[in-house]
Amino acid sequence: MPTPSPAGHPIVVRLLEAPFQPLELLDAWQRSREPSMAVQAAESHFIGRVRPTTASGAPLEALELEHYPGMSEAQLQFLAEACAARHGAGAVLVAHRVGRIAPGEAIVLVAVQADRRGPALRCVQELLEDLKHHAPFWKREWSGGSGTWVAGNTPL
Amino acid sequence: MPTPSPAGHPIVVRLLEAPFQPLELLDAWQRSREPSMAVQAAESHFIGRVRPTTASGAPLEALELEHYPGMSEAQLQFLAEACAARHGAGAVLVAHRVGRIAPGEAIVLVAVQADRRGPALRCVQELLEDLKHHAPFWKREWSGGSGTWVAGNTPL
Amino acid sequence: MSHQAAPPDGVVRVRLFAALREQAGWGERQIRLEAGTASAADLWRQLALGADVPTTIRVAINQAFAAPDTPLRPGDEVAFLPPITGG
Amino acid sequence: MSHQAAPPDGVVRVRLFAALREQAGWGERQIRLEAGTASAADLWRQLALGADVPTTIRVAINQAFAAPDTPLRPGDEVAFLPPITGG
Repeated sequence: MPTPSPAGHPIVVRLLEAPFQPLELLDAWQRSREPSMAVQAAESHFIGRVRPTTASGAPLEALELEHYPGMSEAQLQFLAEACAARHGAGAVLVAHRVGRIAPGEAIVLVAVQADRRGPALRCVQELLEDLKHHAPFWKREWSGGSGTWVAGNTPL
Repeated sequence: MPTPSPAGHPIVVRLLEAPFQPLELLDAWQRSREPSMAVQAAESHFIGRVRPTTASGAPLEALELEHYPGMSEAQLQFLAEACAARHGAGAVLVAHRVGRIAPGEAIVLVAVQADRRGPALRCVQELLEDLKHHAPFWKREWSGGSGTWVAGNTPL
Repeated sequence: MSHQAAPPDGVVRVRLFAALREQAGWGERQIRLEAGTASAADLWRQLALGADVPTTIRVAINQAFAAPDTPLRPGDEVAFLPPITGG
Repeated sequence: MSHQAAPPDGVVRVRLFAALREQAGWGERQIRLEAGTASAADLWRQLALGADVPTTIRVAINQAFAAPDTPLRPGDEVAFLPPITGG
């Protein structure tokens, strides 16, 4: 279980090797937040799931997520802190799967609490883009028994 | 329990007179979606909660939510359908409290599933603004035993 | 104030909400349209709610937003809505 | 490939990931810096990974992004990262 950041913005980062239920993670995060802080009026989430087809439209057997252990956690923490500070968000949760992920399974979860809806919504959106471009993760699509490294991120 | 829209975008609208747990509503909504549709790769949520203070900074006893029964449900449905169509979203859930709401309780929940993150994120954000301006709800803040109608929406 | 399932000819149901309801002292009335009362704006004057409908007040006819000068028909439900503060 | 807790002087640990790892045929090496190998860009050439580091490849030194011409110190962990596709 990652520890909250010593900075003003409590950040929780989870790197997960097994399937996870986003709502269960959100529930635990909300409970962990409640006693410590005043009510945050706005909370926004994003859940990304594995598509059932490859970029070229073939049926996907699994998505493989390679990462750079150590740096990936540190980068997620850094990006989340920077985003929270930029928007004045009160708390951030980032969860990211690694390893072999089946179609339909959750691959990423971002959640932000803030005092107003603008910062909460914008921080989720920006952090999602940040981690797609600046956290060391690489996707390989497995289809028909062979793996293909994904060349780039899906468009917004 | 509201029925999904006959249009292409399944819309669920809930008007709630008692406190609700957003994550429980999301769980039921996700389960209701799973058998019927292909995986939607992107899902975004927003939860709004009642602040503990009034607009002028006094301690809030409760927020009272008056609405126009009949028109409020119809408008939420209309706004959600329009937003889903505009962004090509696959499914929308809108839940809104009415009546007397205690500080910290959830007042609004918006959730959108789409094939990509852009439409999911944008539809949540736009629908939230739409319902703040075009659904017949009125907030009254109760503090020190007296009620004051809220003059306008909080800034983004 | 009366509640009738099918209002007679020439009668509309008027509804006020929130601050507007409290200022007027009533929330719902069945109103017989006077001669010359053709629109929600005319009704606003007939009910002595003011001269013109303020631009901050929105009109709904049969639970859908409508322009204040939309012609009224017997049986219509006309609502005057103060600035919305939901969400 | 050797795994030593404290690499000797003049040795850096090099890591490759994803497509880059597979193209090179290895993912991790301890490398003794040759004379004239002062930066990650020099290391890229020493390892015969190519001439210049392509602009699509990012460099991390001790698990933080760094410019390819950042001077290396003995004991550094240098990683070459192909285009990121997370999230």
